Amino acid sequence: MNTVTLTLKKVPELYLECEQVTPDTFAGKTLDQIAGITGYHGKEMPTMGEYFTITGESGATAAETKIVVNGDCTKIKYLGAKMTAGEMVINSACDMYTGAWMKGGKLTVNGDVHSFCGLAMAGGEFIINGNAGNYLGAAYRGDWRGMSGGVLRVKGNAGSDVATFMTGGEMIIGGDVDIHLGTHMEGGKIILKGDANRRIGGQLVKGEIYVFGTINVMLPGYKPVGEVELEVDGTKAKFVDYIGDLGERHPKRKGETVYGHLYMKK
Amino acid sequence: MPKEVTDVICPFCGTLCDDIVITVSDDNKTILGVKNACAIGAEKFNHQREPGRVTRPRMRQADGTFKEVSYDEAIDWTAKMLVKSRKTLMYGWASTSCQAMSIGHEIAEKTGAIVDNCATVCHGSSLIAIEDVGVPSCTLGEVKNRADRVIFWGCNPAHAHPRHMSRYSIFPRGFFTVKGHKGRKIYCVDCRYTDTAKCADEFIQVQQGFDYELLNAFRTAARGEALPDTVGGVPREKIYEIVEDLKQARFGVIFFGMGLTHSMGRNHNIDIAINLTRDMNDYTKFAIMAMRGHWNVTGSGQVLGWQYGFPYAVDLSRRDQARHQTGETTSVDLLNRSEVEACFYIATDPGAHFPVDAMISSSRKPTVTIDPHINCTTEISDLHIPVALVGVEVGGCAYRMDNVPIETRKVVEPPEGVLTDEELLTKISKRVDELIAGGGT
Amino acid sequence: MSEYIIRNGHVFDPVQGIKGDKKDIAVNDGKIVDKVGSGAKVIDAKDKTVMAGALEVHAHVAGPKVNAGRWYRPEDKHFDSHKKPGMTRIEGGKSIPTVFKTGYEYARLGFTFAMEAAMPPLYARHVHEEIHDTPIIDEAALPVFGNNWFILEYLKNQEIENTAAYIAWVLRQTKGYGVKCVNPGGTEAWAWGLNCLTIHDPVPYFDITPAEIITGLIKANEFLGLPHSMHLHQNDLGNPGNYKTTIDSLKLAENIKATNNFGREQVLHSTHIQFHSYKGTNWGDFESGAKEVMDYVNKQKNLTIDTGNVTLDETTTMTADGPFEHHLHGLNHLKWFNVDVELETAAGIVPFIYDPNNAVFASQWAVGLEIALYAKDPMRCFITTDHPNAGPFTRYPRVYSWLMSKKVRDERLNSFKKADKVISATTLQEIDREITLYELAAMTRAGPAKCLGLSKDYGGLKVGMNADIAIYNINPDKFPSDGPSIEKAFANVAYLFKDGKICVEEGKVVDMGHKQTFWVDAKVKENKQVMHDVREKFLRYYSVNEANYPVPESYAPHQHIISVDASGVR
Amino acid sequence: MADKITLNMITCRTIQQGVGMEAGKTSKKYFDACTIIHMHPEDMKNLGVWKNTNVKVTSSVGSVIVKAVETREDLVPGLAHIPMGPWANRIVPAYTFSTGEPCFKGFPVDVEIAANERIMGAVEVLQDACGLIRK
Repeated sequence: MNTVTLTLKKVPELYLECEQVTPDTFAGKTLDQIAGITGYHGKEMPTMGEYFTITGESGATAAETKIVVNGDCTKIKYLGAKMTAGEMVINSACDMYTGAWMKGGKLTVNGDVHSFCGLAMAGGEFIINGNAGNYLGAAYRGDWRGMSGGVLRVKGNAGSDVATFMTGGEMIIGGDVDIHLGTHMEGGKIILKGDANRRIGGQLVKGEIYVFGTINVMLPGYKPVGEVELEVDGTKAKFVDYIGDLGERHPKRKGETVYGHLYMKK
Repeated sequence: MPKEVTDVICPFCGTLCDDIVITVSDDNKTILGVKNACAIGAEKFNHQREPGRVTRPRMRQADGTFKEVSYDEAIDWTAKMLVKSRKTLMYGWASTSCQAMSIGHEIAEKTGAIVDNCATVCHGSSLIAIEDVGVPSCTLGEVKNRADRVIFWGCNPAHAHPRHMSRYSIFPRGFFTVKGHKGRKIYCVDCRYTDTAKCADEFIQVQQGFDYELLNAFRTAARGEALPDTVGGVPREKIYEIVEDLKQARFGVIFFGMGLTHSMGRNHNIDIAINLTRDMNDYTKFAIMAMRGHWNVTGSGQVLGWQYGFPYAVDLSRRDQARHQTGETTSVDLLNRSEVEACFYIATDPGAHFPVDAMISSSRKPTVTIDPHINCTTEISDLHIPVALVGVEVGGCAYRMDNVPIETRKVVEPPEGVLTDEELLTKISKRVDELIAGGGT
Repeated sequence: MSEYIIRNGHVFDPVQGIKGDKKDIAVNDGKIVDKVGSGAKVIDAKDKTVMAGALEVHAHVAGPKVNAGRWYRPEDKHFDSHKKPGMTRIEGGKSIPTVFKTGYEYARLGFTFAMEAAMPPLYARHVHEEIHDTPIIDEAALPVFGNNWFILEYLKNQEIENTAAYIAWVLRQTKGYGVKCVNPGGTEAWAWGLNCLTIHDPVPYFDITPAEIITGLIKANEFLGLPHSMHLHQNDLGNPGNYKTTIDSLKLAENIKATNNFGREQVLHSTHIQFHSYKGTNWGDFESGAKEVMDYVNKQKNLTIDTGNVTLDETTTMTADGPFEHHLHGLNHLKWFNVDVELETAAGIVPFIYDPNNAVFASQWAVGLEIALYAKDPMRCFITTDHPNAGPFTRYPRVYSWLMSKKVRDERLNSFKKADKVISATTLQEIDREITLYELAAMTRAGPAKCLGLSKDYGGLKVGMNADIAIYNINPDKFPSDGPSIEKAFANVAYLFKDGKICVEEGKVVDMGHKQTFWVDAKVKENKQVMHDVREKFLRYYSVNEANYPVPESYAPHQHIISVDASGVR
Repeated sequence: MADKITLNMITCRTIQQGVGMEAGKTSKKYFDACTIIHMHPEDMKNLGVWKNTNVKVTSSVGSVIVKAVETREDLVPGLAHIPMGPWANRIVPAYTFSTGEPCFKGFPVDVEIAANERIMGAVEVLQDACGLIRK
């Protein structure tokens, strides 16, 4: 695997939108060609070369290309968005849409990310070694297809509306979340190591949520049905099994109603 | 001799009453009387000729005072600001005509701006919810003619839409509702015992911020599932009782307002209310409607809808693409994060209605405010351009809260020399073209 | 205005019976003329196909539900919004394009006219605002009448003259073009959460049946002698077994003769008939009823139809058939939008994914093609996708490729995951017919123009007709044999003339043309009863005042008013 | 009695605010309608504030002086209301949860008596926050 290293030269005055910074776009390109790729800065279309020092070499394909981004990326959007293969490491906090619509490969952010990251993620591995903002792994506005595959791991806390309309894949949050986790979920798995605020699993059709900490207010649509011993993300523990959201529709399989499950660690 | 203008449309709230009668002076310059309007509507018409109304643009000086400038100077200054700015917020539009909006959008597309309307701090939550789950709704006449269960949830029409209850929702007698109020059961759900609650047959006091939980309980009860003893302060028995009564409705309707859109969870409160409405359609007929605030905020959403496919917060900053993401391209977020470098306000007053931190951010950027009157925003702007009062001094299309379009009427002449929004925007657009052709950007 | 001479193109014009002959077409001052001077600009159409501008007979392109479909589906254009170089605006939306994209795309496909298929009268201003903003193409809109309280009350007593007078009044108020009827009675029933699934189900309270509404509206339409016939979206759309209701409804037109001065021969246009041609009792034993339906249609000369071809895309369904959308939402659980419109109609919207892996959707695809391929008279069968219901209109080139090439459609048919099921449920595989360019010109130009009562000026290339001309990069002698090439050829005209002006050149929009709004002004005898009823209903039941109901002139700055005079009819 | 009490704040429309707005943002009607805080009598008692006394309301983003009044639109104890306007917005948190909507309803505030403090005008209260008033 070849590595291209981008080092930010100057912090953008507005926000810099870099949808093209992915292994998919960089693959097979020379450093000059990469430097010539444009982003958006408001209505300006600056080249990557204007903002980054670019070194290293890209691979022939996305899968053979690794991108390392250094410097203060807090005002950069869309890093790693839509990547399908290869690897990206961002050694900074970054802004919105990081890893959004990601389909494959591995994306690591060594810092915090803002909202709408991992939006509608379909595959690959996305690791956030910091805190995440709102709408992590959620669906784009209006879409009923949120995160559908892959693994999204947050070391710290995440904001509100995490995993809205999730249909598949796995999300692990090391810290706490704010309101509305897994709203409208229709598949997939969320593991929350810390505490949740309120409205967990509202309007949930299908899927599993594991909570190691506490929930501020449990929704009336959840009902405990027993206790189970489970191994969740490497931890063996006893959980109380709640089914729900009982206010929502649920599919039937072989005549049996399939409920969502909310497992609360005892 | 003074004359009466009938069937006038009130340009205040989303109820868009169209039965106002205005008495106008012989010279078509002064409003002498207003009939049928509510207190707010009447005030709006009467305020048209306030003494000392500004009739020429004003530019803020270094010492903080304002100096009168010509329309041409103001237009030139505005166009230059728009062409220079790499990303501009063009916010407002809720109190102007659809025709004016159209011209504004063209300017935004040419100069790379974000067009956002007052829904952003009002029913934006409702629009997100509708984007997520749709909405079963109806026109207000359907409510008048058919509804026998009416729920006001987190809205207070007695204060915000004063004639709503008499024209459409509580009192009128319609085709299938010959008994008027007597034939309807009115519920009000709120955290306060509002004046609307006082008109209701039943008031359900919900703990502030617990609407989502209560709606979740309603849906759970509707499916016959068990509930905790109380939800949001409402006893379980009450919830079951209400849900059973709603299922007995022939035609039910939920009206909701900012009690839902502004409280914790925002869009999800509406989203789940819509889902309750949808559930009720398995038993009977049910509709739900947002009590839209500004008289033509709905129109702005419509025009943006047919031109770009998004109802508000439309980001045209790239000039070759339209994008929309509430939380990113919404005015308050843009200002909070200083994502824009110039502000253009039209037909609105964010200075009065945005949280202060957003306005502090705004006040540090070049700002133009277009409004008939002096307001909070004009006084922190670099340039205030006065215009004619739409719906009073110039007509134009507006959309009612149920999306019914109504052409507003001109009843009196604007003050001499004052441009309309359409005229002003057309001139700005032309000047922008000249600057771009001259190599602006 | 400039003169043009289009040289050496292969001309297809059913109006004159020209079947691909090399001919020159001269254009002057917006009209097709005999000859032009030597200064005329020459357009080399050698090895190209020349047809009249196409006319869309049924699409949802402007108005409240179309727009709701747009704005409540941001996901439909998040990755599909772009501006092409040149004078055009940003174009957004896949299944429901914005007004700008609608105008440009129709023009690029060779269309010069589109009929908005359902205008709720109360929302007419909205429809016209969108029409106003849609560039290039001419448009008109059909107000809906099938569930209107006035109509239900008049027709309960068979008052055809009052019905006609009320229709005339509405056409004038709304700048409407004709009489649309959607799920007659069923949509009024929907206001109580009910429906009318056969033409004999009584409408709650109003005590009338869909059959009576259909018959009455046909008669009122002919009483007025409108350019277009009654335009019907039948009861029981989209359900297995509905072909019987379809034929029952069509039979209501038997023995009614067209009365008009526009050369129109049909008295009933039955729209998106694909959705109404299903046999079986459920989706398990579902079979195509296209043959049965088309056998009847082929026999009855006073009927026209359009197909409603499923394009196998993710799209957005929208119709004034409110109960149907509720039913659909129950099947796919996607976001449901509904509006009931006081005294008049309703509308529903649900996004829909016609997944080719699903046997039902693939069969619907086949039924749509069967309809067109069974049509004996291409002047009475028009190709539509009921945009955006069966698919977006931008897919017309693909639909043409399936209809014009057996090879292309069989490839599609045989590559379905459930191909066996589709082949056994339909007869498509047995059909060898390939629609010719001449037939296509009838199904998309001459036919729709005649059906809409516009055949005097539109749909053909005869001298004196309007110079709406589409030139395609298609050499009929070397007609492409693979799907993508056929699609490519139809997707972007070499030239589009609209009113004698070049608006599109090699797919690029170069002029916004002179867009017109068509509407019909029908004159009737003064009718005190109807005017009294109007006043009464506005006073008591509408939520707007009568004076605020009409569409002001400014909404249609370029009007093309077609006048009819029924004041002498009795 | 406490020096200050913590309440849950909502900011809403009122008809007086609507009329005031149309009378003009610098009008007395607008000032009178919006420079008030509706409190429950019990909370007023707890704070030891008489009605029509000025109070200082402080949230996470700032403070504003308004006049404490009772309301006919009953509140529950612990809930307070300031009609929407530039005064209310001096204390409304701008955080939107990525929804575009700031926290207009349901945020904690401290209320303390400030009987001798002056209530600013509509323009002044905004200009003051923006640092546009030259002292």
